[in-house]
Amino acid sequence: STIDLSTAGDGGDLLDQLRDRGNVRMGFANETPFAFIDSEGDLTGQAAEVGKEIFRRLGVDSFVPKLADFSSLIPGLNAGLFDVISAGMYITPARCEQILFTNPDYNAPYAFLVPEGNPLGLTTLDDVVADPDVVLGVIVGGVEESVATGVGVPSDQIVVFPDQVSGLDGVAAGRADAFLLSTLSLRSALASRTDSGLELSEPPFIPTVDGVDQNGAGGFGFRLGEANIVEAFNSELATLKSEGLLLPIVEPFGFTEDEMTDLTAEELCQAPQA
Amino acid sequence: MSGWNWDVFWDSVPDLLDGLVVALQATVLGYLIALVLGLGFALLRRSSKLWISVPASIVIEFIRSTPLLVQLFFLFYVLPEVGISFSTLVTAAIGLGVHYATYVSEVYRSGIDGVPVGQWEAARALNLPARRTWTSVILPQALPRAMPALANYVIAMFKDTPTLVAITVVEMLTVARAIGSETFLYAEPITMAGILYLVTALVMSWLARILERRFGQVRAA
Amino acid sequence: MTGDKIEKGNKPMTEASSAAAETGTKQDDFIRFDDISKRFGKNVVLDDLSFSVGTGERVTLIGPSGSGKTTILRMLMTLIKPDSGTIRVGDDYLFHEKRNGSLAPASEAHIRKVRGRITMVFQQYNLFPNMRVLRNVTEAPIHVLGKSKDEAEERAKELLDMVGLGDRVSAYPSQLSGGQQQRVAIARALAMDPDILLLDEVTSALDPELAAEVLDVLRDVAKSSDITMLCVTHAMKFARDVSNRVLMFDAGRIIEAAPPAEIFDEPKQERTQRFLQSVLAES
Amino acid sequence: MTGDKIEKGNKPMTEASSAAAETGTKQDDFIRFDDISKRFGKNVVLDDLSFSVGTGERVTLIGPSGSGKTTILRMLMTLIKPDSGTIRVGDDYLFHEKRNGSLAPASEAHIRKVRGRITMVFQQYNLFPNMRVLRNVTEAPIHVLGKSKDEAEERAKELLDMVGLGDRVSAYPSQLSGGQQQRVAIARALAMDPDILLLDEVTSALDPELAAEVLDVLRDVAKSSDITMLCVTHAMKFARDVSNRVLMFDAGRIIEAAPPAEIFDEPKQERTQRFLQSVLAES
Amino acid sequence: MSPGLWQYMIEGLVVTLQLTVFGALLGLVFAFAAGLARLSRKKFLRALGFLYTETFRGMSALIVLFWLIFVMPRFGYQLAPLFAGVLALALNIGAYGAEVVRGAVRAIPQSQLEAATALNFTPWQRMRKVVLPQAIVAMIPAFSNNLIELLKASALVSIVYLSDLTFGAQLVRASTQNTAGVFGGLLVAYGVIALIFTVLMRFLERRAAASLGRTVPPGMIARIFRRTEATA
Ligand SMILES: Nc1ncnc2c1ncn2[C@@H]1O[C@H](COP(=O)(O)OP(=O)(O)OP(=O)(O)O)[C@@H](O)[C@H]1O
Ligand SMILES: Nc1ncnc2c1ncn2[C@@H]1O[C@H](COP(=O)(O)OP(=O)(O)OP(=O)(O)O)[C@@H](O)[C@H]1O
Ligand SMILES: [Mg+2]
Ligand SMILES: [Mg+2]
Repeated sequence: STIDLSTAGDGGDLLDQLRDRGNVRMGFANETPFAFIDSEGDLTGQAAEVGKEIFRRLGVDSFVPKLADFSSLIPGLNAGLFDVISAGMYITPARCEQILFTNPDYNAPYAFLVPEGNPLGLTTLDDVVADPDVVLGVIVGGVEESVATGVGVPSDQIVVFPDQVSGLDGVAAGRADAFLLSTLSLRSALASRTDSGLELSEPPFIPTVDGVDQNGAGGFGFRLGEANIVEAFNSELATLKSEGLLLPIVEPFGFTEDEMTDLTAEELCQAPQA
Repeated sequence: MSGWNWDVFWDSVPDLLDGLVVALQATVLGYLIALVLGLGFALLRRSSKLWISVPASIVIEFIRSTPLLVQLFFLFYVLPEVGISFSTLVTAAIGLGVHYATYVSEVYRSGIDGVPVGQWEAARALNLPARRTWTSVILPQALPRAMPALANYVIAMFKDTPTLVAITVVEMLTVARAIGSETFLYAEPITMAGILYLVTALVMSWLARILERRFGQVRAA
Repeated sequence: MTGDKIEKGNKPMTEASSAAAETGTKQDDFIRFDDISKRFGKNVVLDDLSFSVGTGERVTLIGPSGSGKTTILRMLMTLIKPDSGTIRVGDDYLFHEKRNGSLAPASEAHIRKVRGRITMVFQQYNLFPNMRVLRNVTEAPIHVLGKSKDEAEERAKELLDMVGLGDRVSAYPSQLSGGQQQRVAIARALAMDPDILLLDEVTSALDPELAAEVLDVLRDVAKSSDITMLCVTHAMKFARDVSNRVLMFDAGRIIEAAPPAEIFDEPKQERTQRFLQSVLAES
Repeated sequence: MTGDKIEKGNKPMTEASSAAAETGTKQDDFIRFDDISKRFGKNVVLDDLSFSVGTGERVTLIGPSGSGKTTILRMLMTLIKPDSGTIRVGDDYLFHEKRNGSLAPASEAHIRKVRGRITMVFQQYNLFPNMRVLRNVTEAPIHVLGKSKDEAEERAKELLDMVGLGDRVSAYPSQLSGGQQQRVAIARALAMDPDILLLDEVTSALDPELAAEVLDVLRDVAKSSDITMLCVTHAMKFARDVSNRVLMFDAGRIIEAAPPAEIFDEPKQERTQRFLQSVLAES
Repeated sequence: MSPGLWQYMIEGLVVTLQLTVFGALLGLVFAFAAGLARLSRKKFLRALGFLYTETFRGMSALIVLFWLIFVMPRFGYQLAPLFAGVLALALNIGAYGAEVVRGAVRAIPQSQLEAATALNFTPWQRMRKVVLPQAIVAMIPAFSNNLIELLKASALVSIVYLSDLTFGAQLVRASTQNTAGVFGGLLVAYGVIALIFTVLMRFLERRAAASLGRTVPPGMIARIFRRTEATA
């Protein structure tokens, strides 16, 4: 074995390399619904399937799954252990300094988990701020808590749950009036508890903190300097979107029209953090 | 890539030292297990009954020739499935302990084999029961003989603690990785962790050498 | 006294004549070897050997190197097993038990019981280096005979006094000379109140002076107790002083058996003569 | 022939008289030790020793253990260096080189060149266990002398025939008896076509019978070649048969030097007499 | 298990074998270089050998691996992952092997060197023709243990996402959720590989012993099940 200089070029060569090699090593963290291994041993999930489709269109049609902890995806990519991060990773300005993102292929807005019929009529965080009696549930350590306080929800209106399931139980038991999370997560939580008597608030919303939209938009990551492949990837992604082919690919994983987005990586990378 | 960040490099030390403490805890706990279990292994393997010594040999050789990492995974994921759940640190100590018990048993074994056969015969001539022969004649002579080698395996076990990163024990490598995912700088904390591991291991072997020399003197007296 | 049964000439004795070797002063058959054979690999060490030793008798085993003397003692001590034949001690067989009237291989418990009457002193002392002198002597009385610690220590001190080491009770074996260690080993053996004491060249690892001390101690023991003693030694003067009967071994057989005066002064077998000459030349 | 220069009495010889020890049959100074001293730690092993050996001479070194005989041979073989003094072999100094007219410590290359004329057979044979017999004998001729493989093997077979091992060429050393190994070692040494052959107690690790075979081979060598031989041995008959001169060492000095008949039959020094007596008593 | 999952395991097996074999070969190079350096007459080489062995014996292979994989790129060197794995394992095992080499060479009797000198071999010929052929035979049993240690250490590469046997098993586990079965099977697989390596090394050991004309030591099964004389 010899030294692999894959990061040394100006970016034009990764795609050529992948085409030569005939496969692409896709870093993922085994998280549903984004990327996981199915019982046949195939890598699948929303990000995996979108990634595979685009790579096929780019002329690479063999996929090597590279399972990693979520926190090791970026160092693993930079160490050359994978060619692409294909894990539905949120595009954030901090991450943009480490890796190059493609445009997002989904944007998960927020919603509330509320009792059926949404008795308090909560649809945005502003509704929570407006009514001091509303108790809002969030997951411990999640971004939702800072989003809520950023929008102006007083901390005495917030209760913290250790995980999704206890948040769901909390709303059902009336310990919180609403539970704030991304639509994707809430849908998958509800899917496992169909008889809970809870529903998602409609429509989903994107909160704004200090004038900055709090998107939950995810894309694919490449090493810095590999702009060429990102460009090629983006253009194939745009084609998928414009031809309406994206939604059919991701629908089996619980994605809906709500998660489709036209945001760009550039916008998301430049968004100041709340 | 960005230049070397000395702040992250030095600032990682306090957190890494916490990790070092955890690594040392796992080592001490694991080694206690290895010492006890290893003795059991050694005795089983020496048994005069083939139906004991042969299976014992197979199990010991098996554990000794398979990766610690996989054994740790096995304990970490499988024990809870069958309803046994320990804290991660205890699971780690069990993994280290069982693995090293196979090495330790060999150390005991050569220590025991080093006791002159005349000692066995004298015990027999005094009609000492088997248990008493072991506890008051053979082991008191075999264990001191085994000390230096036993000390070496403590160090070896310590050097294996980074493997515990795979089962989320918060030892130094885990800490280094956590610092890395916060700062996106991996090189600095990993390098510092490596230095700390090396220094600790070298200090340990230095101590072991002193111990050995001390011990040698005691034996000579 | 009846060495006259021994065949003349130096051809090995037949089984029949070997049985006849049981002569001397013995009054009974306290220890009885019957048709004992033992081989190591291809090397036949004992060949259908039979002899017996009376209660309280002192027997010396002599013979050239490799003739099987040590093997006899080690077998009696149950350190090795015979390939065939029986050994009886008192009313019990050593390696066999009577079950339903016939002899079956003995259980470990049975062997331990019979072994309880026998003990042995080795050429290399084999003291326990991890125990002080006193504990070397008390360990077995306490844990085998079940004596109290006080009682065991009192007796141990008596015995250590007897072997002239009353003042070294708290030394470690490594701090003693070879002769002192061997005397401790004798005290350790006597502390077991054995009926039978086996001694295998207990002085041959010692300088002549130290050996003399040890032999003196053993002379005292022989005089002041009625222990049955089987003793392998090259110390002919000691053998003459102490033993009732001398068994001359050659190639795993007893070729001559007689009281010491007889065997040393008028050996019947030419082989015995030659052996005695060579031993005397050495010393 | 001129042993008459040797001082009477057993006081150690002075330097002057030591130089006088160079007597016997030698015609020239093929090998010359001059004022050689060697100590190991505080132990002075050779003390200002001077002597010489003529071309084709056969010299036997005798003397009590520790008197420095082996040290002489090992020094000549360049296995150890003298502390002071010079050794000359033919026209070259062994550990010195002439540079600008004066003597300077020799380079490794110079030592190798001079060493090329000398070889040695050891007490413990020291065959290479990783090579079969034939290769033991051919390895150095091929890689040191630069002989072709065929040539080296032909010569090796001749020599192995001579030492009576023509049929064991493909055995490993471990498959040979000690005597056979020593004979291979002799063949290996001779294969180097040495001018000087050193032999250090080449038979003393062997049983008498095997030793005799080896000595016979050496007798043949001595008869059929004109190699200069230095030989340490306790085989006095061999020394008498083969050597031209015997050097008697004591405490790192030569105390007597004379042809064997003279030294064995009428030793002048009382020390030599005593030494010869003790050697003869042993064998 | 589906064919797709088996595929991961088989590919992983190949990588594990590659890591072990290449790691062993490169490790041998390090072992001889460092072991002989420590015996050198040149102080500088001795110091270098000492530094290498002490450092890598004091250092976990995993740390070295992390360093090669995650830190080296910061200095502008990116190693091919498999090569990084081989290198890390080889550096580690080579440090242990160096001690084996050193011990075996030192155990060659001085008299063999003297005999070689008496035949006027050059120092290098002495080493190559006399010392090493004998020393290597003595090294094999210890190397055999080192090889098993190397095989075991190779599993560590899965932590840095090289697709070895253990990594393949992680994928299978992620897919099937059958943790006990997957890791249990994995342990057995390593046990079998180790057994095969042991048998091969044993064969080598016998061959090597024969190259000194020695009688062949008893077979490997006999050695595993050798019964120590029961004394109690
Ligand atoms: N454990 C053993 N394994 C193999 N052979 C043995 C063993 N013990 C004894 N022998 C052999 O049995 C033979 C008799 O040995 P034994 O020790 O009884 O002789 P001995 O009469 O005591 O001789 P010595 O005077 O030399 O002590 C010897 O040939 C010895 O080599
Ligand atoms: N390498 C060494 N280191 C220390 N002392 C040595 C060494 N080699 C030899 N000696 C000492 O030098 C002295 C002379 O040794 P040498 O081997 O030359 O004696 P020798 O005459 O050959 O005796 P022997 O007949 O016993 O072989 C001895 O006292 C010996 O102990
Ligand atoms: Mg004996
Ligand atoms: Mg000598």
